[in-house]
Amino acid sequence: MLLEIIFYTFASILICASLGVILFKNPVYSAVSLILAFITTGMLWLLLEAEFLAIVLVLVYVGAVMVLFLFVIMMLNIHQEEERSGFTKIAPIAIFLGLVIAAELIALYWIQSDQFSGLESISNSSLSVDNTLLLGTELFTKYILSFEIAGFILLLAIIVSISLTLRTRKNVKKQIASDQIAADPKQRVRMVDIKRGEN
Amino acid sequence: MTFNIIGSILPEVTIAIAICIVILVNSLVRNASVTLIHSLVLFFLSFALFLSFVSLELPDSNIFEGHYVIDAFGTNLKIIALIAAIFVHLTSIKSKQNIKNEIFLIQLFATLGVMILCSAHNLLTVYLGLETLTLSMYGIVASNRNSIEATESAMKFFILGAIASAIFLYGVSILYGVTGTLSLDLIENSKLLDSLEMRIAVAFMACGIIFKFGAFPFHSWVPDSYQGSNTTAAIYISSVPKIGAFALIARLFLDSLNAISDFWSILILSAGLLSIIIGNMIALVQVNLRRMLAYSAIGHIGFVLLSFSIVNPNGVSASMTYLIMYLIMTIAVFALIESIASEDHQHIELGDLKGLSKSHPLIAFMLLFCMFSMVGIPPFIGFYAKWIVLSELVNNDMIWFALIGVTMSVIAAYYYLRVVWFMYFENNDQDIENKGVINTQSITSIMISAMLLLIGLYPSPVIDYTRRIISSFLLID
Amino acid sequence: MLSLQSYLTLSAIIFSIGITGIVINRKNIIIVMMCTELLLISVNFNFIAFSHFMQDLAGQIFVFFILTVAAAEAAIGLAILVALYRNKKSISVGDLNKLRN
Amino acid sequence: MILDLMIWSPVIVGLILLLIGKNTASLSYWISLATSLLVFGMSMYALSMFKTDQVGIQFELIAPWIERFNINYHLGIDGISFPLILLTTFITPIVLLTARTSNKINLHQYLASFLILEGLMIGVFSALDAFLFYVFWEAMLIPMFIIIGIWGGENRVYATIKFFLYTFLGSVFMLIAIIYLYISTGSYSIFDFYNLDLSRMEQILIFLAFLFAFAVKIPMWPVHTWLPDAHVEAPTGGSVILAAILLKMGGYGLLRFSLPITPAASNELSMLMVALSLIAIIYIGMVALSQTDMKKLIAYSSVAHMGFVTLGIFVVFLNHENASIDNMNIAISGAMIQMISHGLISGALFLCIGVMYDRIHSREINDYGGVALSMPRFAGLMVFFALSNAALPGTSGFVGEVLVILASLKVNFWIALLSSTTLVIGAAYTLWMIKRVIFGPITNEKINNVRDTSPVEFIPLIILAFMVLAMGVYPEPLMKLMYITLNDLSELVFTGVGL
Amino acid sequence: MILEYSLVALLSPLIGGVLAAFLGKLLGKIFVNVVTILGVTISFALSIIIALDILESSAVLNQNIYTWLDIGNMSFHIGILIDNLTASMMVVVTFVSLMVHVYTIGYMQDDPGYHRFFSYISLFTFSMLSLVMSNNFLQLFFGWEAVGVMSYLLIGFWFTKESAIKANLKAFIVNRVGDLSLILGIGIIFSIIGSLDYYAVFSQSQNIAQTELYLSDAWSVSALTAACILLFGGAMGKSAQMPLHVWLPDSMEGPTPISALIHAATMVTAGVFLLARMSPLFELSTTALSFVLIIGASTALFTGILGLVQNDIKRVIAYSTLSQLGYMVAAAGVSAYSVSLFHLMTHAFFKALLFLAAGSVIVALHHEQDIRKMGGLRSKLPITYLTFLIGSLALIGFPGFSGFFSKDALIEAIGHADILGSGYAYASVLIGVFITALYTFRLFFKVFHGAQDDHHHAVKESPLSITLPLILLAIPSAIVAWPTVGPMVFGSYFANSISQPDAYQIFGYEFTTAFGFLVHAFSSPVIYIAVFGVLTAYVLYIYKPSILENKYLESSFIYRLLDNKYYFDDIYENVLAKKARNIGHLLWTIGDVKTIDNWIVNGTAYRIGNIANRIKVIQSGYIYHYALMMILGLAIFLGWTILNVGVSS
Repeated sequence: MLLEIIFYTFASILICASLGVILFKNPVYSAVSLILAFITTGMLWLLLEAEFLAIVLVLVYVGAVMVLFLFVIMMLNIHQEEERSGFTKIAPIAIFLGLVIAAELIALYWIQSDQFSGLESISNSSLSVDNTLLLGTELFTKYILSFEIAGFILLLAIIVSISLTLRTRKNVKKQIASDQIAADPKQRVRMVDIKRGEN
Repeated sequence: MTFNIIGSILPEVTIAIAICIVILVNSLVRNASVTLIHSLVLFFLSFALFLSFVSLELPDSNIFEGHYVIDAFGTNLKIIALIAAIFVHLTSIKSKQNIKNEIFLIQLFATLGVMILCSAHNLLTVYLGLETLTLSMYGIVASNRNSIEATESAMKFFILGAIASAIFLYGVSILYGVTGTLSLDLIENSKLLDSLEMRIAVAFMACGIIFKFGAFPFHSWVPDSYQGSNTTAAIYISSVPKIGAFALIARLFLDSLNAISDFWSILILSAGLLSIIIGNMIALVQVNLRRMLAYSAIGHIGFVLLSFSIVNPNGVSASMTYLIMYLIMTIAVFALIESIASEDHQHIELGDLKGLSKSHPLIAFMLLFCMFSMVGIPPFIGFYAKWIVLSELVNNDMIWFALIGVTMSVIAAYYYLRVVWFMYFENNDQDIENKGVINTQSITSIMISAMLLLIGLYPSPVIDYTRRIISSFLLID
Repeated sequence: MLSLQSYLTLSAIIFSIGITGIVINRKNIIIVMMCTELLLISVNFNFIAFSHFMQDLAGQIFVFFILTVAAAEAAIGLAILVALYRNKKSISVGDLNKLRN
Repeated sequence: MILDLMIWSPVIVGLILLLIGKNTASLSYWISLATSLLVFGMSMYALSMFKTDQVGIQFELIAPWIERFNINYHLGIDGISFPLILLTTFITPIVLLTARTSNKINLHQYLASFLILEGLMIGVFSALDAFLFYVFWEAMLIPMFIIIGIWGGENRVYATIKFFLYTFLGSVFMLIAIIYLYISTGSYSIFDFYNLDLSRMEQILIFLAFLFAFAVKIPMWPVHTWLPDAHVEAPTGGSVILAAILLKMGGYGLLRFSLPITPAASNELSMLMVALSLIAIIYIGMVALSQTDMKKLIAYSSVAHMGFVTLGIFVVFLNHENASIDNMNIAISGAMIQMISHGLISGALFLCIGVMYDRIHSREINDYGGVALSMPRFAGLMVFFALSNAALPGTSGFVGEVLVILASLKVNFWIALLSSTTLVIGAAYTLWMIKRVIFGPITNEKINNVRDTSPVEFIPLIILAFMVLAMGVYPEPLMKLMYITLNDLSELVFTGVGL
Repeated sequence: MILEYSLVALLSPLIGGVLAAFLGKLLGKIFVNVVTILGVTISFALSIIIALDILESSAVLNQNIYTWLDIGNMSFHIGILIDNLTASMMVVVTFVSLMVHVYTIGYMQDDPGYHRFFSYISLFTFSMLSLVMSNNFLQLFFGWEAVGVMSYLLIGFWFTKESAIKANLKAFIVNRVGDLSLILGIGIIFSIIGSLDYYAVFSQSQNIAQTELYLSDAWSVSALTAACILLFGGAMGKSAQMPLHVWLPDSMEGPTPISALIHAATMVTAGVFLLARMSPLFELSTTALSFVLIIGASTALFTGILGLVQNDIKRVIAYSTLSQLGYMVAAAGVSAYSVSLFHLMTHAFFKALLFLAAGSVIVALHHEQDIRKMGGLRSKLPITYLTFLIGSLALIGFPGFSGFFSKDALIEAIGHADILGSGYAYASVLIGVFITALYTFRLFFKVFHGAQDDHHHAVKESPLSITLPLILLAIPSAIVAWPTVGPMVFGSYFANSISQPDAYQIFGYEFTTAFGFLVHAFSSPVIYIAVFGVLTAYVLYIYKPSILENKYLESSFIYRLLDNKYYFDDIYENVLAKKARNIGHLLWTIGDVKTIDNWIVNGTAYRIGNIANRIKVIQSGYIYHYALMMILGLAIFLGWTILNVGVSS
């Protein structure tokens, strides 16, 4: 019963927060809503005994990704509300479609399925090892290839982000390490014959 | 054991190493020249290609706990992808340009992603391969970062791509829920294959895959990103990723979900058919050359999907034949456009082609080949591509689809011919002088265009090749 | 007792909200990007729920990778956004229509 | 082997000229002329080797091409295709010879296009594999498209796109039909198609698919409207080739594909075909009467004359009581002869118009008058060709038409009556043009100053005139070339129809 | 030997003509004269030899020369048939042609198209010979059309004259209408017999007679009648029978020599020749014969009347020609082919004479053709006057002249006929005799007698090359009938070529000698009517011309009707020809341009473009639209999946 109460409470908050994300006019509010949604999600995941992921979600998402979002919002200074023309024209269709998709999925889960209703919630506590350890073990044995690929994806993200945003500003004095290393005395010092009487 | 595993994935490893080396070179070598980066990339791509050929000899094997599979199908697709990538790189060689070196690096990532997709045999690996590809494609499209068009198109592509991958993942999650496994082998054996849940999952995944192909109604990113990005980027995203998408659909749908092929084939079929219609229709009214080619690509992909939806080995091999021939054509066309586009004038409108036959006679002539090939006029390969697809359609009692296909080809002919018309029938008011500068890039583009005719005169090898690959693929599993 | 369906339904609702949000948004791109995060949350929800109810760890592993990729994706997305903003001085959805037929 | 040479030597020379001919217009001219003459020589050699008393294919050549689909590189000629090949090899040197009468940009490309076109046209006529046939058939569009588009008149873009799309639309349906036939037989060989046992519905659909392709090429009413535009805009050489050879492919296709593959459908739909042919003859003849542009007039007259070809091919089926192999022979011989003859005459007329256009730069009839005064030699030839066009006995124009009329009289009096109105209508529009252009007082002072034909213009015309006359006075050699094959075809079709 | 002779006779004008055409300009007038006249002379001489030979032996030569076309069981040949009919036609043709050749030397002296003209008339002679010498229908058609073309070229000889090229086009088109009919007639015969050889066809004529030609399922006619009427249609075109006569008067736009050669003596009689040649067929169909008779008689009368109001010297003669052709055709209609041919022969001589004499007048008056500006030329042009008089007398059938014999026999034959329409025909031809005399002498009086016109001072007699042919033609015009009337009309001269009822039965009269015939003729009204006609002319044009200067007369309906030639020309030109062009224009603009091109072809393109323009808005550039499209796709996929599976399970 307690679980149900927790679930429904957090579920409601999650839904409200999600709605907040899409409905707030100020992007900062939206971002904060999203943070709320992430935290709530983390709570719900704890219910499902995915402790590690719940923590990762909060740490990585809230702590890193959402901060990035907020940082960008602040940096670009885009908190004001923009035009909303045409909202009414397309919104009903979009909302209708959203409802249709939700209805389709819910119908799938509740009406048709034997598969989804047949499963019972079983506590993980019967297992002797904790979630994080299990995940770690799996990750570095069975899923090593995926792990490597994920590494490459992160590398890719770094490269793309840098190549898109790194700017070498003109008229700004800064150190260029490679130039310094490559410096050669012969190019630096120019021997000049000063003729007498010219100066 | 370990060595065997590494040995099997040597091509991928080569690309990975190449990525690292290029990163190092690019950041450590002072003012690393484009030529150097190019040579490195080319060397590694060729080496990977060589290794792929070598690994054709390897016996089929499942490695990494079945997450990765080495078989003839995957290796052959890798070979095709690598060849395409090499050609794309070759056509990007330009003496003077402001393209940043990073684009070649990111292209390497994308190629790696495609290669992973070719061999991935687990939904997680598939997902990661797909994301490697997708994320690099965002980077490629955005690589011309100082251009409004490029960043805008990248932004759109990014948003749509994110939606698509979320939709795909949603499908994967349901699939996982239904079958309890992520392994493609095990999915095949699931007892619930024929359930509604499964179909819903497949429908979700189909959306993701169709998005990768760039077919209607998940095509919206194609025109914008073809037009917005620079030509080098457009060549890449119009060619190599399609192979990844093909690998994906083949492994996931054709192989693992073959049991419900009568279901997903209809989704693919409708997407294909609508792509042919919508793509060609909208292409009719385009003035920007790359945008027009984008819509034409949608139309071509429609044929690929239409033929794929036949599901049987003949149909799929026709689909693959079409894909290969499409790749050749599209690389050729973009390469030619690239070689006439000046740096400050990347966005070529049809009107800019006026008098091309006089200023660049050879390029114009080859572009003429390409256009007729795209129309589907023999003896160019475009014709064989269409013909083989039509043959399979007729053979499988889908004659109405064949008729729609040919009718749309006729409509398509109009806008392809418009290119020829502008090049040959209109005169440029300004300068009519022969600017036929022959550089490496032109030579490459001309070489590729000449392939249109040469393969067209004797298309048997390609036809037999795809047929062999597909039948081996479908028989093994 | 909470059934699997409850979780799935919640996830479906979040998915729909995310997807609707993308379409009805007329503000700026960044909110659209947040909506895609919502979509991913719903997917993750599914995986974790299945994983829990089927006692299979693969789902959680998958979520782990989704989180990784999502972070990378967000980084790239924001980078593109910044680049776009530099060029266009706007990230309004409505301004993003230079490329069209 | 000789067919191979005839197809590929002009194509290869053409491609080479394209690449290297840029600054050597004169040399390219002579090279291309020599090549086409060489091909003509080869066709003459083939003629000397051709056995007129032998049923079936000669000079056959077969090699695998796309083995998976059982497609062969299969060439050969018989009495139907050989005359048309001769026509092709005969007309092309003439066209090339006159290529330099007017200034053209990039002459080497012009010449190369014609050479390539020649090879492909010979390919169409000699291909015995349906796939190969289709490849040649479609590939031919490219040089023609280029010829009209680059060297055409003011409105060339519209004309050339229209030409291309029309013919392309027509032929894609043929492709579907060919594929269908392949799937039914497992082979692309035309002769395998002949033996196919198709149901009534299949036959009709296949017939219609083929018909669409051929009808556009012939062109039959109502899919003829590309022709006037294409002719008007095309350069002289293009018009000549178009009228002389390209249009014949439709008729050839009907004889090669439609009749033997779908005899029952040909029989069943003969009413439609005859009706369309009669419309072409009368309606288009009337339309030609009201033209003020010479090329348009001749173009419409082409449509009307080609109406006799289709009439000849299909008329016999209309009346089963009187149908006989003999009558069929007469009818399709008429159709064949009409094709050859129309090739010569309309080609010559377009050359004539070209000669005038080069001087006055107008195709409008109203801009002319009294050409006979300043160009008597030319006027004589032009009047001769005009009279041949009006089916004057003793010229080739008469032979085909009279045979078709004779054959149709056996079928139905009214059809014969309607078709023979061409004697009046044809004479009316052709001679009306002659009256306004060649005769009469000089109204346009430009005409006062023009010179008569130069040898380069005169020689082709006189050769054509000789051929027209020779065929009219003594058509028997030509007939002998075709007879066995046509008879064979008639028998095949009659068996197929069940007569 | 005859074969070789006839071949040479046939080909020598051709060679002459071709040489003159190609080398004439180069080698000069003398060369042209020599080759063409030599060609025709050879031809004439051989014709005489052949005629004499055949007169002696009566052996018919029927020989194929080569196979024109051979389609399986059916062959078309080119061949020669020499019988009495052919032989006499050859003589007439080559003789008149020779005369015209000679005449032309003087007549066309200063014309820039001198060699062209000679080449044309030589080629014409060849064409005409090949027509008459043919042994099959196809070759007949060759010659038939070839003479038509030469006539076309010759009428338009002065091609800068608008009226000339209008006339030649008209002539060709009208002739083509006839040819259309002819080819259909030939086709019917071919479709039944399967051969086009005369003898093959004639031997199976019964076969044709028994065949029915189905014009529809319910309506059939005798194939023979249909074929004969269609064949006669051809003759109507060439021989200018009503209503296809309109081209002949206009053809006078051509030079006078060809009016004499083609439009009086030879080509226009081809129709009569055709009727005679086809007599074995016509004899089997009285319907066809009646048709021929009525058309012929009408032409004889009504075109003659038109001659009364013409003021152009050549046109008067042209209408007279029309009328005389009507006589010949009418005679054929009553099966009196031999009489018809006889009249053909005499008419060829005297009409050629009249034309050439008229030409002589025209030359003398420096190409003045209006008879109102002539008068009193009798003294200035004595030879012309005399020969013209002979011609005129022959034309009206003055006793003793050749025209008398032929015309009298002809009228007699018609009078004795009893087929449908013979009464009408008899009346027509009798009135025709009066009309003929009236217009002939109207012309004669107006030109040679009456008040002298001041316009022409330096009028002098034409040169020898002109007068010589006049004289040479005047002789046969006067006397040729005397020796020939017996064998040709009453004898068995044409027995080997014409199938007609016994000559005696036509007339109900026993022929003894020409003189006897002359005497006998005085018992018929013909002579008196003719003389009455001459007198009337004298009264109206010499004695009291004031009768005609009547305002009322000029405004009367009849006068207008005649002046407008019964409105045939108006109907043809303003109604038929114009309508045809209008319809063509309409078909073009509405059918081709509007419907097919603009509506179907361009319309389709336009509509596709329209649709494309409408579809393209889905790519609006706004990301929410793109996203919406994706979601819509997803929703549809899902919905379809659920519905499909849900329903099926």
